This record gives sequence, C-alpha cells and structure tokens, in this order.
Amino acid sequence: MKLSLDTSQLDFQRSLARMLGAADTPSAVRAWARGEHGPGLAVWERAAAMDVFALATPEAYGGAGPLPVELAVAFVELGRHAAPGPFVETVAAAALLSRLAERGAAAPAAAWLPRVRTGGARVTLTLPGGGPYALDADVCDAVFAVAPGTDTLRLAAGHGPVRPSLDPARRLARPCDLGEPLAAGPAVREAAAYAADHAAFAVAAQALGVGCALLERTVAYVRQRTQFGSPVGAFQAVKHRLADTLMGLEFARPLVFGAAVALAAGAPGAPAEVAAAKAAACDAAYAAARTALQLHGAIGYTAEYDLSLWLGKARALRSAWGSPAQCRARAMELFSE
Amino acid sequence: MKLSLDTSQLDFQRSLARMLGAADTPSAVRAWARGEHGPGLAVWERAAAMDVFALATPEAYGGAGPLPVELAVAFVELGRHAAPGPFVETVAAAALLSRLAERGAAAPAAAWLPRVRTGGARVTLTLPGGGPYALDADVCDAVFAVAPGTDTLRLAAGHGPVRPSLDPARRLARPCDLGEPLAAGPAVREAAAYAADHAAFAVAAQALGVGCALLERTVAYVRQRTQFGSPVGAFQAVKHRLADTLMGLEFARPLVFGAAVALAAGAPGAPAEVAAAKAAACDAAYAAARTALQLHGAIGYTAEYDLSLWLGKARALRSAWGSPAQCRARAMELFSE
Amino acid sequence: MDLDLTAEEEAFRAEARAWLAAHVPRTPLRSLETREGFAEHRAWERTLAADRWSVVSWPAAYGGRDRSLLEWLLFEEEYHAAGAPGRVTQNGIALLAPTLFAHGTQEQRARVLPPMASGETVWAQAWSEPEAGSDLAALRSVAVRERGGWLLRGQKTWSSRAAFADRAFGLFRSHADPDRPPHHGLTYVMFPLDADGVTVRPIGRLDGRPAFAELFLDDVFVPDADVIGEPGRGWGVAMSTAGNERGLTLRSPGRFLATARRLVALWRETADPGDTALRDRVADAVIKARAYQLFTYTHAERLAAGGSLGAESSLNKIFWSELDLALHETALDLLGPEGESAAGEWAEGYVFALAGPIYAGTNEIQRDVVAERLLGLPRGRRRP
Amino acid sequence: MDLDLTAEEEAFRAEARAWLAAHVPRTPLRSLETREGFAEHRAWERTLAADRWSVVSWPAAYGGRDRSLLEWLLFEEEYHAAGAPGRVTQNGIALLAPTLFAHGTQEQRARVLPPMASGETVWAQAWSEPEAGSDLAALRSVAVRERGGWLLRGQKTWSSRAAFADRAFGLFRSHADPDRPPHHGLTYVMFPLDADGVTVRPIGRLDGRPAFAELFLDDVFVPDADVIGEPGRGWGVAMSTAGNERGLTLRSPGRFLATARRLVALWRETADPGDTALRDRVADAVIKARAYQLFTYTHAERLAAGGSLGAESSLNKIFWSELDLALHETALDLLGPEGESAAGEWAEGYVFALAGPIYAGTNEIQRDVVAERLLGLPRGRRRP
Repeated sequence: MKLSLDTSQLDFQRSLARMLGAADTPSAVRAWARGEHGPGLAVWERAAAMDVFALATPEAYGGAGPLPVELAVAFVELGRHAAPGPFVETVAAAALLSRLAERGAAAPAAAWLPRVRTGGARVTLTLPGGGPYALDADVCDAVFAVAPGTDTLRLAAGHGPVRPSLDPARRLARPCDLGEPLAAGPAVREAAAYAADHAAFAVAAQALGVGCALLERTVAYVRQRTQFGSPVGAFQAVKHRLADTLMGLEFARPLVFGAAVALAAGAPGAPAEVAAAKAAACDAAYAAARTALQLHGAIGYTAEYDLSLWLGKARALRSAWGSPAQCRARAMELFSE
Repeated sequence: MKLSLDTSQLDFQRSLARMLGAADTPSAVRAWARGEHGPGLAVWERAAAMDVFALATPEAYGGAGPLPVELAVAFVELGRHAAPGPFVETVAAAALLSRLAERGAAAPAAAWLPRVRTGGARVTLTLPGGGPYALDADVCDAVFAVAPGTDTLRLAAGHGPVRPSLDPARRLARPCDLGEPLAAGPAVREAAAYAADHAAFAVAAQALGVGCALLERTVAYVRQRTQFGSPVGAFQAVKHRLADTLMGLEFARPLVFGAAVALAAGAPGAPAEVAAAKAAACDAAYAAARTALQLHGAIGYTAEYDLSLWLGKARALRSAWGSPAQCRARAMELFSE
Repeated sequence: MDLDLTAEEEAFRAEARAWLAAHVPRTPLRSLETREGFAEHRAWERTLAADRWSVVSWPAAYGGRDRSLLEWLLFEEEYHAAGAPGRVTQNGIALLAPTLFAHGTQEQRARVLPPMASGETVWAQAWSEPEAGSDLAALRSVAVRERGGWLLRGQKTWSSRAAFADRAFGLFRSHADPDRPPHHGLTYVMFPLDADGVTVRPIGRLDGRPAFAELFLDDVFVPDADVIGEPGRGWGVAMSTAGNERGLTLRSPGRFLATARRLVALWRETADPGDTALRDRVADAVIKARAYQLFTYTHAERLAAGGSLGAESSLNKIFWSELDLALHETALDLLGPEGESAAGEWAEGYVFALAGPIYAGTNEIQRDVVAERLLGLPRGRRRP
Repeated sequence: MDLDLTAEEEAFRAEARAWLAAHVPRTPLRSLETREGFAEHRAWERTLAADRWSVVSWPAAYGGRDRSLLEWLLFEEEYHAAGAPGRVTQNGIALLAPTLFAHGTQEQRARVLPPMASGETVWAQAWSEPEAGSDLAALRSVAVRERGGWLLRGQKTWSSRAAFADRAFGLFRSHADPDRPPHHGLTYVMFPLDADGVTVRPIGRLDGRPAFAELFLDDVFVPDADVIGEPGRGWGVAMSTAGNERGLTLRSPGRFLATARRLVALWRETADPGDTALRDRVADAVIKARAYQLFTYTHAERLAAGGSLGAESSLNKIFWSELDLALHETALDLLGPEGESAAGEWAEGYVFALAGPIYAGTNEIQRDVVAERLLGLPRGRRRP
C-alpha cells in the first residue's frame, strides 16, 4: 500500500502550482466571463505544455495515460487556482474516445486524441447522467454528445446560446441536436459511463482544490481582520467553523485519491469510489464557500474581490457531473462486495 | 387573532407547574422505571384533580373538552417535568372514543370517558400510523388497539412483556392480539386518524416542554461550571450552541399552539399543522438533548444525574406517534390550499 | 387563542388582494440593482402610494392608513403572494422611519416621511465603515461642528441602495472623548447623496450588480434640522429601533411564505415524488415559513399590547436569514444542473439570500446577543 | 499510489480472518459494563492472547507479533468484521502501553505489558477530577513524597473501566509551585484499585451500566517503580502519547466500517428503498467510514515512515466521534418506533456513541486545537 505522492508527483504538483500561481488566473476568469478567452487560453496552453492532457491520453496517441493519480493532482491545483476552461470535459472526452477505441471504434480517437494530448484541441461534451449543458462550447474545437437514453455518439454541429453560470468562469450552452454520428451501440453506452466517471472524478478533485483555496484565503483574512480589538480569527465561533471546514476537506482528500487508485486499477468498485469522492469533496467545498463568505462578511460578497470566483465555482460544481443525491445513491455500492 | 394565553390559561399553567415542581417527578420516574408505579400514579391523580383529563373529555361525559390549547399548556408542563405515565395515550383515547360516539358508536365512550375524565381510568392504545407498542400497558385499565390496515377497534385482552425504552419513564408492550371488538367500519378508521393526530399533537407539546427543561438545566449548569478560570457559559462555542437551541424551541412553540388552534377549530388543515408542530418540536427537543449532554460533559452522561431523564425522553418522542419523515410528508400539505 | 381575523381585517385583506391583482405588473420589473430597474421600482412606489398602499401602518397624515401591525403583516402576505416587486423604499421605511417616529421632530416627520412614502426620495443606509463592520462602535467618520450644522468627513461602505438613491442616514463621530466607550459621542444624521463633497462608488455584489456603494464624504454640510435626536447621543437613537432592522419590519413572513409556496410548486414540477431527501428539505422550509409567520403574529400581538421587541429580534434575524438561504439552496438543488444558471429568480434570490446572515448584524453577533440577553450567559467583551 | 497489500500482509490478514472465524463466540458476550460480562470479556482476552492476537503490533517479547501499524489496522478490520467482542483491555493497550513504550523503564515494560496483553491485569484510566474535566491541568489530587514512593490523596472521576478493573493510571500533583503554570509539577503513576485507601464507587452511564467510577484515594501508597518518567514531569509524559487516545489506536476504522456495513444491511432490511432521505444518511455514513479508513491508512503510512501524528489526531477524534453518532442515530431512525427500545446492539452502541464527543478531550477542545495548531489561528487563553 502506498498512499502518499511520490517525488515526481510532488514535483509535478509544485510546478503546476507555480505556473498557475504566476498566471493571474483571477484576471483570466474575469476576461473569460466576458467572452475574452485569450488570457485563459494562455493558461490552458501552459498546462498542456506541462502534460496535463497527456495524463489522460493513452500512449498509443502519444500520451502517458491514463494516470488518474496525476490527474487528481492536476485538478486539485486547477481548482485551487480557479483556472477557467473545459479541462474536466476534455479529460472526460479523452476517456470516452480511448475506451471507444479499445472497444473497436478507433476512428474518433485517432482523429482527436493526438490533438487533445497537446492541448491543441479543446473538447466539451454532454453525456447521460450529466447535465444538458456543454461547458465552454464557444471556445471548443469539438462538442461531443451522447443524448440520455441513447447509444449514439455525435459530433454536434454547433451549440445554442451561451448562458452565464453562478460561476463566472463557466459558460453553458446546449449542444445542437444535429451533427455527425461517430459511433453507436453498447460500446458507446459503456464508454459514456466510463467518461462520466472520469468527469465526476475530475470535478471532485477540482472541488477539493476550490475548497482548499477558500479555506486558505479565509484563514489569512481572519488573521489580519480586526474587530472589537481582536483578530476575527481569535473568536471561538470563527475558529470552530474553520476547523470544521478543514475537517471536511481533509477527509474528502483521501476519497479523491482513493478514487484515483480505483480508476487506475480499473476496479469494478471505481464508480462507487468516484461517487463517494464527488459527494464528499463537493459538500466540503460548498461548506467552505459558505464559511468563507460568512467570515469575510460584506467584502466577500462583492464581485470585485477575488474570493467571489471560488464561491461561485463551489456552488456550480455541486451539480456538475452528478448531483449530491445521484452520488450518494451510487456510493451505497461501496460496501456491496 | 389572539395568540397569547389568557389569564385563566396562564393560571392553569402556573398551578400545574407548581404541582409538578413540588412532586419530585425525577424520583417518580426512577420508581416507574422499576415498575413501582406508586409515586407516578400520585402525580397522575394530582394532574387529574387539576382537570387535565377533563380538557380532553367532552361535556357530555362530564368534561370540559376538547380544549386543545389548554391541553398544549398541560403537555408542555408534563414534558418539562418529565411526568411518567400514559398521559398522551389517555388523551388520544378520549379523542378516539368521543369521535366514535359522534359517529354513532357511543357505547365505548359511555363506558370509559367518565372514568377517563377523573383520572380513574388509565388508557393506552395502538393505532395505524403509530408504533406497535402500547405505552405503559402494565399500569393501564384498558389497552385499545386498531391494527394497521384494519378498521376494527378492539379492547385488547392483555399485553406482551414489558420492554424498556431509552426513556426510563416509558415502558413498552405490544397489545395482545385477542380481545373484544368494540366497533368497526369507516368510523373507526376516521376516529383512529383523529386520535393519532391528538397523540402526535400531545407529543409535540410534551417534546417542547422536554426541550425547555433541557435548555434551562443546561443554561444553569454552564453558568456555574468553571473550567480554564471562566464559567463554561462564557465560551462563544457554548453560547452559540445554546442560542441555536433556544431558537429551535422558540420557533417550535408557535407551531404547537398553532396546531392547537387548528384542532380546536376542526380545521381541515389540522393534520398538517400537527405534523409540522411534531416535526419541529421533536427536532428541537432532540437537538436540545444533544446540546445538553455535550455541554454538561460526563456528568450529563450518568444515570444518577437527573438530566438523563429528559435526554432519553427527547430521543424516544422523536419516533413516538409519527416519525420525522412521516411528519414532514404530511406537513407538505400546509400550503396546499 | 385563535387565528380568526375580524371582519374589518378580512375586508382590508380582500381590498389589498383586489388592488394588487389589478395593479401588480404582469411582467417582472427589471432588477432593482440596475439603473433602469431602479427607476421602474421607483415608479411602482408611486403607484402604490397613489392608492395609499405604500405604508399602510403609518398615520394617514404621512400617506398611510393607520392600520395595525397585524394588518400590515396581512398586507405583506398579500403583497408577496401577488408576486409584487421588491420595495426600493425599504431602507427608509423599515429603518429610518421608525427612528423618526421615535426620535424625530414633528418638522422632520412632516418633511421626510411623505416623499419617502411616495418613492420620491429613496433612502440608503450608511452605517458601516471599512474598519467598522460588526464592530459598529468603531466608527471613524466624523461630523465637525459648523455654523448651523455639521460637516461630514470620512468613508462609509456597504451602503445598500446608495448606488441610485437620493439620500442616506448614518452615524458620525461628533464628540471625541477617549475616556468614554466608543459608542459615545456619535450623532445620527440624514444627508443628501448628490451634495457637494459626496462621491458614490457603486460596488457590485456577487453577481456584479451594484447593490451597494462606498461613500466618500469630504466636508459635506448637513444642517441641524437633519440631525435626529441629540447630537452625541446617536448610538442610543440608532439602537432603539435596531430591532426593527433585524426583526419583523425588515423581513415580514409574507416574503418567505410566498417563496415557500413557489418552492413547493417547483418541487411538484421537477422532483421525483419518491425523492424524499429533497421532499424533506422542502417540507422543512414550509414548516419554518409557517413557524415564522406564527412567531411574528405572536410578537405583533405583543407589540400591539404595548410590549417591546428587544433581543428577541436577534432570534428573528438568525431565523429568517437561515430560512431564506435554505429555501433558495433547496430550489437550486431541485433544479439540478440548471441550478447553476445565473439567470432566473431563484438564482437572483439565492445571491440575495447569501447576504442575509451577514447584514443587519452578522448572525454571529446575533447569537452572542441571544446567549447573553435572552439566556443570561456571561457577557463577553466581544473578545476571544 | 496504490492500495495493494503485499503477499505477507495478505497472508497475515487471511490468518487473522481464519482464526477469528474459528474463535469468535457465536453468541455475543454479555455487556462489558456488567460484572459477569466483564469476566467473559477478560476470558476472551485470554483466548486472544493464547494465540498471540491480543497485541499484534507489539514486540513478541511482550506477547505481540511485531506487526506493522498497517497490519494492525487490517487485523482490526477483520476483528470488527467478525463481530468479535469489545476489548476490555483497551485502556491499557491504547493509552498506557504507548506511554510505557515511550517513557517507561525496561523493568516496567517487562512487568506491566505481558499481563496487560493477556487480560490478567485490566487497566482503568484515572485522568479527570470533579473540577478538572476539559481543564485537565487543574488537577488537585496529590502525590505526597514518602519513603520509597508516594502517597496518593484525592478524588478521580469518570474513570473508565474502574468499576471492575485491577489497576489504574493517572496524573497527580506532586510539586506545588504557584509561580509556574498548572501543568507543571504533575506525576504520572500507576496504582492498584484494590489497595488500602482506595474506594471505588461505580457510576452508571445513561443506561445505568457502571461504565466508569469515582475513585477516592486516601493515602494510597505507590512505590517509585510505578512512576512513569520523571516525577513532576507527568504532563509531558501523558501528552506525548495523547494523540493515541484521540487518534487511530483508540478507534480504528475497522470498528466503523463494520458498523457501516451493519447499517447498510439494516437499511436493506427495514427501509423503503424509495426513502432517499434515510438512504442519503446511510450513504453519508458509508462514505465517511470509507474516508476514515483511507485517512487512517495515509496517516499510518506517514507514521511508519517516521512521521508523527500531532494536532491532526484532533481532526481524527472529531471525525470518528461524529461518525459513530451518525451511524447509530441513523440506525435508530431506520428502526422507527422500535428505535426507542433500550435492548439490542444499536441501542447499546448509541448510548456508547453519545459519549464520543465528550471523552478523550471534548470536541470543543479539539476544534480549538485544530484551529490554533493546524490553521495557525490566534492562540486563545481558553478564556472567553
């Protein structure tokens, strides 16, 4: 058994954190929300250059993946820095296409995975069990869609109008109903489920990072903000609320990495592990957001203060790629063996 | 509109509180738990002498009822003092028999209600929607039973073995399956539902009293208990938890009295009002119990300290005469008009 | 004990309902937090006032109907049930007006209240400062004596409505005395937002809409006539009606009852009836909305009988703010993946509700107040 | 990163499983909190020890198997999954033994550990006093110097296991120095419960069973050989292994995993599958049990690599105590009206779980510790 990150994983984490920390992601998010994708795409490209997408791409297509543990590391950092863009969806699409290729439908993988690996293709998608919106379709090179209850994968011919989310970094659009069918049959159904698990897993890791960022910012704030002659962080009610926030995150973390291990092993229990991780991480992140807002007070409630970028994301990720109830239903299978 | 108690209601409340406060109910509960009913029955008789049962008995049988507001007052005090005995069940039985009499089956009412009124008959019962146990059957003169899914009222020929409850004052036994049928048909079904509402209502009021007692005792304790050189009640975490406890109780109270008003008016929405009151009061009382135990620490966890008597009752009342889920399902009808 | 209305109350309620049915705009006004929406809401206040529905509990002389507090609650229930617009005049009516009734001069009331009731003058509150949020007594903005009045200097923030309002009210430090506690020496003043020396910087709330503003005050002249109560005694003036902000006149039950009904409707539309987890949350919200209504009736009755609403308004504040959040969080969860959409009244209501536990005295402060004043726990120095 | 076991670990696990399957009593022992049940549990410890299963992670010299912490966790999972009896030796093994390993003499270890491992000597803890609960440093019981040892005087309370145990360990004030903080001058001693001068008054917990006792100590002689560490430095001795009490050796995940499985089984038996409200609570408990398992594996790995478990054990303590309560509260709610019955393992487990947030340092204290030591928030003086 080995549950700590090894040296190369820690190095990867630190490098990614350094790159994202220097990238002024808050400005990139604000631009992204206005439809100005330039600064966000620059972050995307730097992440691609650090092989984030290679982690999701099998070796046959020039990648190093799938490496779920490293992907978890990456998504925690992406969440911690609130990086905008369809990272989750592109990684899920890589899972979809590689699984389809393993099941005999190799053409879409051959067409897209080499470009996904380099960051050269941004891909978004909708799948059964996810919501109706394809994230950031307006900036993507491909919008894949498997409609609920069907087993046909289509390359959508476009997308509907872009709608804003409570997370300013998330731009929502429905895939258009038309578009070239790429594959059909039970293999699509199975690959779609596999990809949806990867999406939920990536969201769980991202949410964990979002929660950590909210906690870190709040701890820093209450240490310096003074009221009634004391730092706000010296009040016991504040302390206890932050202690609970930390506890939620610290116990979500092993579930996220446990899910990574299960996905890496191709364990039959992986969907339940992913669901448990998503339920716990998204709950912990949302609780962190409520705490962060309350302990910041009015300043936290303003759009111009950067905290707002994480607050909205914590809310949005709750329902992305599996509602709390769906995740709990599936997590009941954890102990079914 | 008039929502405060009038002078005679306040006088009744004070008299009852005075009687119960002087009656050493904790000792009565401890004896009751051992099957020594004497001290508890003395309290029962004093309550009867103060016309508690007359409030549930129609004038035709020598009573003054039904007077739900006065009953709420009485049950809050009975809960606050943890009085043992089948008060709720006897009052529910009065509702059952008087409603049956109104629907034409007058014989059971004539046989029992005059004795109920004076406290001379202790009555317990099981009804559809309640649990399988008749409370305190071993000390009752009658055990009525309407089995789930049936519409026959029986006078059970006895009861099974007495089982202890987490509330030492509650002694549980199943009615025996045999026994004289007293009435049958749709009137029984309707009267049973009416009686179950009264039982749930009385439990809600009792739970409110239980919660108030737990809060009062805990506030008194944390004011005098010193740790780290300060009264425990000066710690903000303690203050906030007690503030939440008070809030739960103070917002359950108007629901309990609102349910009383609805029952008094024979309002069609009364079952929903009762369900709302029971859900809120039992939640508030159980939260008060958890708070009381935690803030007392180890001393609160001992059977010899009287707090334990209320702790167990708060737990038991949660599932008595309607689970939290059943109450919530019914409370959804509050706004159905 | 009963919940029966008198014939007169029933008639009043029916009259309100009929008027609202005839007058509430069919299509919702634009957001109050936009310039156009603000103007639309101001126009709506004119409509309300024209038929004397804007301040039903005020004396007729100021535009009201001399109605009881209970009748006002009934009006509020009808108002929210009818889906009528948010009240742009709320800060003035709920916060400033009670202070004027308690501490203002006859002249002030006659001058200030009628245009407040008609929406002609929209008021913003100006309590907080950058270093004085929860710790309001730490105010630093000053009022300096000047012939015939005062000069205001300093900075206020989180001033609700100030982005588009006409006038504001707040506390300023007028008498410095380091030997006395910090809430001494404050003065309660009303001042114009378009006066010389006032700079208003709108601040966007979470959704970017300018729900509040920063005010920079640079020798803003305020005549003595716009001081409420005695100079230097402003803390007492403000606190004597602070219960109103936390309590029932700021957030009447009608608002939450209407939201709870909408939530039940949403649940019926969207939820799997077997999903009892969400049903239980909807039921809890329904139960709490009903509890808040009955709690408020009880307190209104007590007030009508000459009682007062003291620290109990803190219970009230915690309860409604948490209820409002629970209502909206449950709605977003019911909406599933649509719940993250920033459009729609549930999303706007959610963003609004998020502020509830913060403004009007944070819920942390309110819990301290409840513990100390209602439960008699040892008074803290507000220090750890 | 992986969760794979080595062949040796798998073999160990299989051996434990097979042994337990062959030896765990078919019918549950009587309650540990009764005299007869205590004796049955002591006999069970003999059975465990006979085949060297009582302390698998200890050195063989003291009755152990020199197994790793991870292997101990695996053993615990098997133990609880097999429904094996509660450990009457827990106080000694989890609390006293780590202290002896860290601070005891060779002689003490050789003398104390083997009979502890076999259940021949059952240990009670004796930390608290009537005026020293959360504020443990306020201890008043004294150890007075006497030729060759110490005389203990005073009162201890909430002494778990003391009603039927053989010996106890605790802190006593041996050096009074009003100029130093109160945790100075304490001495860590072991003492017999049947000695002259010891009066044991059993105390019934909520269900009346004597799970703990008050100890009255009237000049109880303790030889120097039964002092652990340096006299006057007992606080440091006790605290250096306090993390064990809160952390993983007191409540290993196996216990909660087994309870979570029983809860899932109960849900399958009793619940309407459409009742998602209860299902969500069951799922939450399952998720948390799994989280606690993985969290503990991670920390065991860190300890094995030479790391230490400091304030993180406070997170641990809050988590398992709340999880244990949630598991049992959910079970009682699943049981419906049967849930109030005082009979049955869910009811007994519930009563036990209720104490979790109180003992081993209240969860309030643990939250202070987490906030101050893990998050770096300003250190309180534990004063309001």
